[in-house]
Amino acid sequence: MKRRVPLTIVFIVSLFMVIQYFVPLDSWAWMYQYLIDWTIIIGVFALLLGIWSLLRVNYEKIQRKSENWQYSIVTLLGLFIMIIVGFVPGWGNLENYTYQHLFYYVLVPIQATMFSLLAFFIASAAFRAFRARSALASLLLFSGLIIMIRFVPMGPLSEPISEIATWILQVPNLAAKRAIIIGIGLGAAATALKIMLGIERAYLGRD
Amino acid sequence: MRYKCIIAAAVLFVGLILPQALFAQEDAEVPDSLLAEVQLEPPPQPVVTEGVDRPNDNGHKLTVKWKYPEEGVDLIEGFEVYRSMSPDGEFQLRGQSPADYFEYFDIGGVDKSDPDYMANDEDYYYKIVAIGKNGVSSESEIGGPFQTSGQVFHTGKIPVLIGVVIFAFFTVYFISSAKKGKELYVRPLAGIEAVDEAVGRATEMGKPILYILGIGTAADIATIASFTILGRVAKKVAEYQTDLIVPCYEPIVMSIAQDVVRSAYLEAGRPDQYNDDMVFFVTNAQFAYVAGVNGIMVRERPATNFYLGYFAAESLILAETGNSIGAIQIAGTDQITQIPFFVVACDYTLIGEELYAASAYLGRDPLLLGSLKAEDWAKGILMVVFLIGVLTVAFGWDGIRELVRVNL
Amino acid sequence: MNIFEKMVALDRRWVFLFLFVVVSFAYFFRNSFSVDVVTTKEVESIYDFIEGAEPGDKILMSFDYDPSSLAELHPMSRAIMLHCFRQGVQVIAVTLSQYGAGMVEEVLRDVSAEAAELYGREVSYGTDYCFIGYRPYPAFVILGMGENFRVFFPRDYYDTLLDDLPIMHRVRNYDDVKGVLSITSGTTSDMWIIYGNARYNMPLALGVTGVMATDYYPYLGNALFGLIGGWKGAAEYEQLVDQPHDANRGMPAQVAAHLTIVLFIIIGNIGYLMSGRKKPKIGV
Amino acid sequence: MEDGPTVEIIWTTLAALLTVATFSFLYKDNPFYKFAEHLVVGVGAGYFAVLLVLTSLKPKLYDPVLAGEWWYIIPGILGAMMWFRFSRKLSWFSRYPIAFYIGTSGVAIPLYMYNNVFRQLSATLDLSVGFGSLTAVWGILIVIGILTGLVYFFFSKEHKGAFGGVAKIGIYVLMMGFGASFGYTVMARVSLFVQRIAFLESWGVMLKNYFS
Repeated sequence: MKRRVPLTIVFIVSLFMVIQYFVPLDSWAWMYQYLIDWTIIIGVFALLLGIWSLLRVNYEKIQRKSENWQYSIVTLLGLFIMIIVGFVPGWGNLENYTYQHLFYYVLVPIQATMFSLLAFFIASAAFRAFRARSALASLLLFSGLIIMIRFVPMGPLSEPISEIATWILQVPNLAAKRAIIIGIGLGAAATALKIMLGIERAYLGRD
Repeated sequence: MRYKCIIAAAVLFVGLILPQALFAQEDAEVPDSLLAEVQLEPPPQPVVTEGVDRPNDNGHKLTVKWKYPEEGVDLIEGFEVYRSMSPDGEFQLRGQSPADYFEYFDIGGVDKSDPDYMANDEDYYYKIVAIGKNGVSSESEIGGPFQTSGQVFHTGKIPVLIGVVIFAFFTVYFISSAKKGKELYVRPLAGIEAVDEAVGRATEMGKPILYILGIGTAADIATIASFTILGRVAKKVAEYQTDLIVPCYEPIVMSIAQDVVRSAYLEAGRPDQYNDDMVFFVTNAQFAYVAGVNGIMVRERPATNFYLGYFAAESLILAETGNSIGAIQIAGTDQITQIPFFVVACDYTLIGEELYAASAYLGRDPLLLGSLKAEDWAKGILMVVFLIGVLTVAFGWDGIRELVRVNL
Repeated sequence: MNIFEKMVALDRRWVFLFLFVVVSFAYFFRNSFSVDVVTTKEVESIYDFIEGAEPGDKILMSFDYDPSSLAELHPMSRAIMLHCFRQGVQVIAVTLSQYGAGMVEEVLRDVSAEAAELYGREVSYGTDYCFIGYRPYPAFVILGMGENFRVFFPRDYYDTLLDDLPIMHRVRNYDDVKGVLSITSGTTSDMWIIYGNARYNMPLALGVTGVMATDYYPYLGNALFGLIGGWKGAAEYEQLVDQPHDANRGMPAQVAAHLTIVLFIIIGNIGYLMSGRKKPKIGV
Repeated sequence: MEDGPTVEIIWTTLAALLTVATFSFLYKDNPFYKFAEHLVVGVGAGYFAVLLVLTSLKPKLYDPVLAGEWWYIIPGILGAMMWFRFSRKLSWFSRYPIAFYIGTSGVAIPLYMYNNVFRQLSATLDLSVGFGSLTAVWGILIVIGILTGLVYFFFSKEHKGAFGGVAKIGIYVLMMGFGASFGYTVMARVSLFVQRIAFLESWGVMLKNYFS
């Protein structure tokens, strides 16, 4: 019951997923959509486990007065406010004033700023790693640098640089991508096959 | 294995035989032809020739074709296409076609509630009206019945099917030959060898280990591969009695990771050392998660960071922050856009397929390595196909190129 | 620690600070100085293509993006259309993106009004441009238009028969337009290559988002005669048609940022070579 | 719902301060960043909890079941089995929904085979490879690059001798590709930062207009 049934479920569902790819019938498309709905529904139920975990971690921090425990209050407050205003019937749910404003004025700006930190990290990473340390690193440096310099007006040098940049994008860049993509395809298909056949089962844990 | 075969056969039976039986076609009846009203100087009459079902789809679409005399083309504005479910029923306008184009692709709705709905395996009759430039039109005789139907097998995908079957055969063959005790050589991968070493280093420094499973779902192959590696890392961690931090982005991934880590501690003989707070949920907003993990990094100062799984733009933010705290970083993802950033910012990167290889390598069961041999064989065959294909194309023969083409 | 060793071990926060200041400065004074954008061949060839067209030639422009990528793709759409209107090239617009229709309508209206003002002539619907609308199943639509535009679009977006539009007179399929430009943020770019160019062999060029651009370079010279990638490509086109706008205004900050990064890479390398250190490394 | 100017200023100021607090992480960890970080984690989790329940669970489970589509009860039961994890003894029940979830990964087998293998193969053969023109030469180089790249990914053969040499060329090709992708991405990342400055600028303008 603990291992055999789950492995059988994996096998049946996987097999269906493989076969449906080749069957264009309506009935199969419907079944596929129905099963995808299952994953969404299971995902939402699992959310409670996530929220519970978040509550527990932060509650324990506050209770133990461990370092930075005060900030855990902020997390819990944010969580509770969103959940309360979002779920209380008659408060407008997704259209609720607080829910929407916390989204637009807290979640969006912090996330967008976090994302924009990439401009800085891409610079520091380039500074540190783009060094002519070995043949390999020099190639990385060379093609990265050419593509970046393309942006900068360089007078008569601009023309040949842009030619080389286009060549790099057209030839080695493409070859590299295709080789990696094909490798990933085979690796993923092999792993998915092992999962389907129950050979790869680390996700079930032991006992 | 045997009961799997039985189940497979059952699924195949239900899937392939049953719809055939349910949707068996009946013989169509021959319609009465109707004479179109003749007026003064009407353009020539179109003649409906055929209604062709599009292959390899779920039905609900039909191409109706007709013939029209050459001399008539200049006399007309275009055609109107009408459809009905019975020869003497009401015909509805489906669309127009230009004067010199003698077919119409009738796309019906798939859903019964759709007013545009077009049923599979039912008779449809078509009537083409040539609209004369002089305002007089002439109607074709009713054509039909035509039927549209869904296909059980998509023939355009045959190359994929063959690929899957051959590959599955290789995989199963090499795994079973590994089971029989055949030695399989696997070349060393720097990233894999670094895993154990990195755990040891953290222990010496008395610092924790951070393991990030990425932002994929538990159905992403990269995430599943990462679970296997997590199992290995967690076992080492338990043996060395180091701390492990696994902040998660997705609750199901978190649940599975908890099981994996708990099992690893059990296996290492220290089940009492495990607690659920090692593997916890942060948040499922992408950059909020990044903010949280960054905070953990700069405060807990892990000695080693693992980033294995599905990653998007956050890869470089995490890896650079990790670098700034001096952690040894081991990364691996199948997201091609993120690999360059890991390569630049981490100490070891498992590039694409190497992630799956690492998962097979570090799994508990060495037999899993058989699949690597299968992948190599597939690569070898592909390289041959590439070479022959390119050569034949260069010499002007398209046979191979068309053979491997998938027509969706 | 000598100067070179310091260059190698430079605290990354100096990089951050420098970048922050330089980019902010370039952004705030974006109107005070302009950057001469280096134009690339792949963009120039689209410009030359339209420049070489006769007044009255027609271009099919497929706007295959939706409002979410408007910010990145609108500048190039605008620049190309202005160029067409300047040359008297007629634009037949279509969209293969489900949420594109309303947006395309707006884009066409704005750009035609702008062109009318710029070039002091009337740019009117039906003669200078038209919008034939949206149909689902992009692959079918691309194939269908290869036979005749009227197969999927007997009437335009405003329900006028195509034959009643002067611009569509005697225009049947790709053979009757000078070329096809697809501005796209999704997979329709592949479909234009596979179903459009491979089958009907019409001149095809793509305008794509910056992230997508690297994937389409290999098609240059065979399936594609030109390619515009993201803001940089749009800025080049704006400059070629001499209509600097949004994309060009973003360029000072971009050039400053790229220059800063290149500068730091050079500093790092000089320091590295002169000090003879072996760290750091890349991880493969 | 429309905010008055004062209320809007207050909200926008909050957003601007949080933006600055997040940027402060570039210097080092500090109380402002900690505040922003902890706030966004809580708000983010709450936001998606509400969103997912109302936009996924309701239309996919609650509504269909009420409308008589009883078969949607099955995934509901499966989902509820996840909650057995709250009990240590019964937690193994959650393996059923997890197994189902993992099972859907089977779709990867044909999908990867098509997208990653056959499509790449066809796309490569569609390039104009041949003799005579420069593009044809590049076409041949691309094929050589792909083949050497694939050799690099061979696991069951030691990278030694001629084979090792080919693999080495392969990793060189990969490196050039990585450099190119990296360099090309700078543009997109810088525009993200510019957008944040633009936001701060618009906040400044808003403040100025409000107080004058």
